Amino acid sequence: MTTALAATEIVSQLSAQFPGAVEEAGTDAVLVKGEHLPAVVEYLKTAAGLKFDYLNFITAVDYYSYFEVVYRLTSLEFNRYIVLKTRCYTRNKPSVLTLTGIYQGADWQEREIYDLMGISFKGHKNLKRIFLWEGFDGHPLRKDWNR
Amino acid sequence: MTTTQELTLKTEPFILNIGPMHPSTHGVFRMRATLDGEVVTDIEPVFGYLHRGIEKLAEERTYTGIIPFTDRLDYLSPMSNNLGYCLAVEKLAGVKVPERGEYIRIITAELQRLANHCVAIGAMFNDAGAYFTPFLYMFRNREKIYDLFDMLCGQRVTYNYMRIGGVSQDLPEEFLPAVAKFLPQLKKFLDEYEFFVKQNEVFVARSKGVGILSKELAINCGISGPVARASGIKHDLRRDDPYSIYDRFEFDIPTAENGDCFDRFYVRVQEMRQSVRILEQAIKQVPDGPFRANVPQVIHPPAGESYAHIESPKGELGYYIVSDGSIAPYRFHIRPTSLINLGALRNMVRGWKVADLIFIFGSIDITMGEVDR
Amino acid sequence: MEPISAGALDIIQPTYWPGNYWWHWLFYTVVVIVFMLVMVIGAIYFERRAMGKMQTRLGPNRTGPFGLLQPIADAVKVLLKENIVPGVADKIVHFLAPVIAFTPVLLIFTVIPFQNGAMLADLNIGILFIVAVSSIATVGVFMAGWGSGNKYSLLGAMRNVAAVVSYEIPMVLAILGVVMVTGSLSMNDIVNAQNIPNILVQPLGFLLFFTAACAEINRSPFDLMEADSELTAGFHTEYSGMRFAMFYLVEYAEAIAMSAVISTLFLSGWRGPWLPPWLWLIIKTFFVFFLMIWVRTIMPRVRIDQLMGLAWKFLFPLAVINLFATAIEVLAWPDASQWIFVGVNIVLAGALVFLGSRLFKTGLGRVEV
Amino acid sequence: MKFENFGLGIVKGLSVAIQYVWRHALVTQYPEQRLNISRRSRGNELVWSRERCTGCATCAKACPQGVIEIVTATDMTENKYKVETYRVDTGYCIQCGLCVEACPYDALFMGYSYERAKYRRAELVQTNDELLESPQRPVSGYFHPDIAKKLPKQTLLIEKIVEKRK
Repeated sequence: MTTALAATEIVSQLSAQFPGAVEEAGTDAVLVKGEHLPAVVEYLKTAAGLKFDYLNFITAVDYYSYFEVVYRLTSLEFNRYIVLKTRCYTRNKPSVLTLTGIYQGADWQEREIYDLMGISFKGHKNLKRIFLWEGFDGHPLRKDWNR
Repeated sequence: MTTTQELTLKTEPFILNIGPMHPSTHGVFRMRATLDGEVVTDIEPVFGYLHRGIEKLAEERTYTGIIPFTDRLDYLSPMSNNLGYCLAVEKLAGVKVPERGEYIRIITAELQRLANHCVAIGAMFNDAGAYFTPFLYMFRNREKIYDLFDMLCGQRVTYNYMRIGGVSQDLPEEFLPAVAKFLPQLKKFLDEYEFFVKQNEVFVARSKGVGILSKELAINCGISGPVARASGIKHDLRRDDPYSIYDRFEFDIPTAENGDCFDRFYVRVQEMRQSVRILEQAIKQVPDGPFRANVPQVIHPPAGESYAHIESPKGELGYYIVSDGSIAPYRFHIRPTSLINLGALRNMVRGWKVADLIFIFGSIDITMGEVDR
Repeated sequence: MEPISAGALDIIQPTYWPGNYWWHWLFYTVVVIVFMLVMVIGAIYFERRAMGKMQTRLGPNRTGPFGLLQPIADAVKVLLKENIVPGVADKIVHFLAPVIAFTPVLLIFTVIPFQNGAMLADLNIGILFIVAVSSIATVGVFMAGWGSGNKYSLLGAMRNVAAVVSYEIPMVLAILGVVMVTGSLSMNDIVNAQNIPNILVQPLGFLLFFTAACAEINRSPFDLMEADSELTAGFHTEYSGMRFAMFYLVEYAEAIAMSAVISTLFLSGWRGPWLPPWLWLIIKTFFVFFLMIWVRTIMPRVRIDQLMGLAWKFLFPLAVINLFATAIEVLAWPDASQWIFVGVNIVLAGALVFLGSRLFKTGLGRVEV
Repeated sequence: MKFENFGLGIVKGLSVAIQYVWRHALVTQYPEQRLNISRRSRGNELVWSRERCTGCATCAKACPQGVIEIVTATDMTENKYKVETYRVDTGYCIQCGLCVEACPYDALFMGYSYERAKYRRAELVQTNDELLESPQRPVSGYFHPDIAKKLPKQTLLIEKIVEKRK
């Protein structure tokens, strides 16, 4: 059974490593500040005993007041997972740092989020629309989008 | 440019547009391939020709009303899609599925794996250029499975069979005997099929060592399913994160070492054998009792979020659902196996010929319905 | 070769014809064209039915009795379709390509004997003529690929030229073995000299020739120029209507022509007991054609570098060795019974194929980019 | 490319392929030879029962595509709803069967018929009487096990189908 890495367990470790990076620790998810995200993920991927080397998926949720980008990482070696979240509070050109340098699999998923949710990923080399055509008006998965 | 290359004739790369209308792009996939003569130097996939916005549509449907849409994601394995979605909603709403329902789910999901691998292997041979024979032999058996599904739920492709808390209808009384009769036929066929193609010189020459996907790259790209297992990643959610009742069955997880096209073919064949093994155990154990928990058609799961993933025939298929307590999901995200499995395509095909590009692409086994959603 | 006895056979000998050669020429031209068209229709039907059976289908069975009229219905449909020429095509080249591809196939049939001496022209260099003429079709294919202005077509055409240039060599070397054994280049004499079918005397030659012929006429597993899964339809991607029909005709006519050549060279042509000679030729042709269908049914397509590798690294050395072995046999023991050579050559062929398989290896095919 | 098996693999392939010539082809000659379809077949059209329908519109709510349109009026004399219009746009229907499942009064059925294609899109919109059961529009056993029992048994492809052309 892939067990969740309890947030309390990792939060202390992360706070020690990156002071001020963890915004909030829920029961099953860790809310990380946007600017610390790549560093935290890099640490989770490489640190001994953690080895979260497998990125399950990235997605984003529109909560009107903020966007939440959800990352789920799995450690194949220890068979555990962790859910990371980061928020951006602006609706006008929200942006998150990219993870493409750490996980190649993040590439198209970030493009998909950019396309459908309108969150741009800073540092992504080829950030353009993936499903819809260039020039499509708006980002359909936003709650305030209407055709 | 090295000196040896300067001495040879000057060549000019040209761009070949493969797809969206092409016999072997498995739907409407499009690649802009940069070729140097026959050699593929770069490809750029272009998606979106089958984008139907299922994630957005789902936000306006009831939880039960989304099930028919999940059929249309990976249209070669709708049962698995149904299963994954129902698991996610059940996790969210805290529904317990009755025993009989669980067994029916496992039986249909494993039959679906067989049917999907039939297409995957057959289509892979077609992409290699075999003129439909290995494809049709496989289809002959897939047709039998579809026939069984037809008996179960009244349609051959878009089943819409599973429901939140079980399955929509009980098994017909002739279903289990029919499955029991089918399994020996399939086992015999698999032996024959391996005899038929496994040693074929041209196939071996085309597939061994071609399109190698290293273990590190596979993990880094998030690749799952038979493609990952062919690269030596012994990761199967049925064993590592047992959902439903998979922990009750005995089965092996076939893996291979090289991660080339041949291994991907071979892992799939072995997986079919393991599915047969699971089915043989499952059809003997099906208990009597209710097949569906008492769940209303319109449900109000509590606010929150859930992620459920299953080992679909193509890999890890996940559903991420955010609920706000209403009758429709607030956010519905599908972890698309096919899209993520394509992530390493560029690394796999660079330097190979055009023919290999098609073959390697075919060996990944994608469905455009799931890539574009 | 025995002199031709007077009698029923006389009617087919040109010298007995009124107006000497002219009537004979006209008659056989009509015969060859009609024969080829009928054979192609038969071949299409036969291939579709045979492949259907092997693929657990039925094949065409609706049009006419047993679906026999299916090729005709297809032909009518294709001829009635609109002829579309792409805007970027080189119009003249695009127009001429099917014609140029079509003509040489007809020419092959001029030297194939349907009976003792029953042919349009008994050239004393018959087999050389076939080799020369059959490669002209490549020009047509290349014109089609270039003239279409389509990248798929161009790739297909390039592959075809590369394949034909390479496979001519093992093909000719395999023919030379036959020529040495029979002592003549004339097709008629080759048939007359085959008291034992050459497939027994030259087993390796047969294998080499069959493989090379398959490659030369785009039959699977060497159908890289059409490669339906890669290049959509290869060189005739941009052809429709009647011109497509011509390419389709060429494809099957070439297959039939090569089958006829193989049955003439290796299966003792029209010779056979009980049945009339022309029927024997047709039966043997269809037998060879069936072999091609059978192989096509099970084989994936080889890659272009493997195709070239197979020609130069496998077929070519084997063909040379076969040629030398045959030469030694013919020169050293000219009067020995051929049955001795049958045994020797079969053993030799087995050993060479075994050795060749051991030693033959092409590269992996990957280029660093 | 390497002939690892000295051409043995090719010979094996050839031997299997030729065996299939004598085997039973798994195809049916459709218009002449018709197999029994599934008892639970979700056919092309919905079948509606006017007597049983109470106009509750549960089916319309269950439909993910929103193709069912229902207009009811109140019948004051009998103190119940009267269905004035029951309209299904079959062109948008995805045959998911959720409406049949949702109907609390068993008033909806999936059709057992096939070959119900129409030439115009407008003909696909069916209203009231066009939706009733008739010899051309038999009902299927989808979600109605009692009906399913009466229907002919499905012909399965795992059995050898010996039935030839009719």
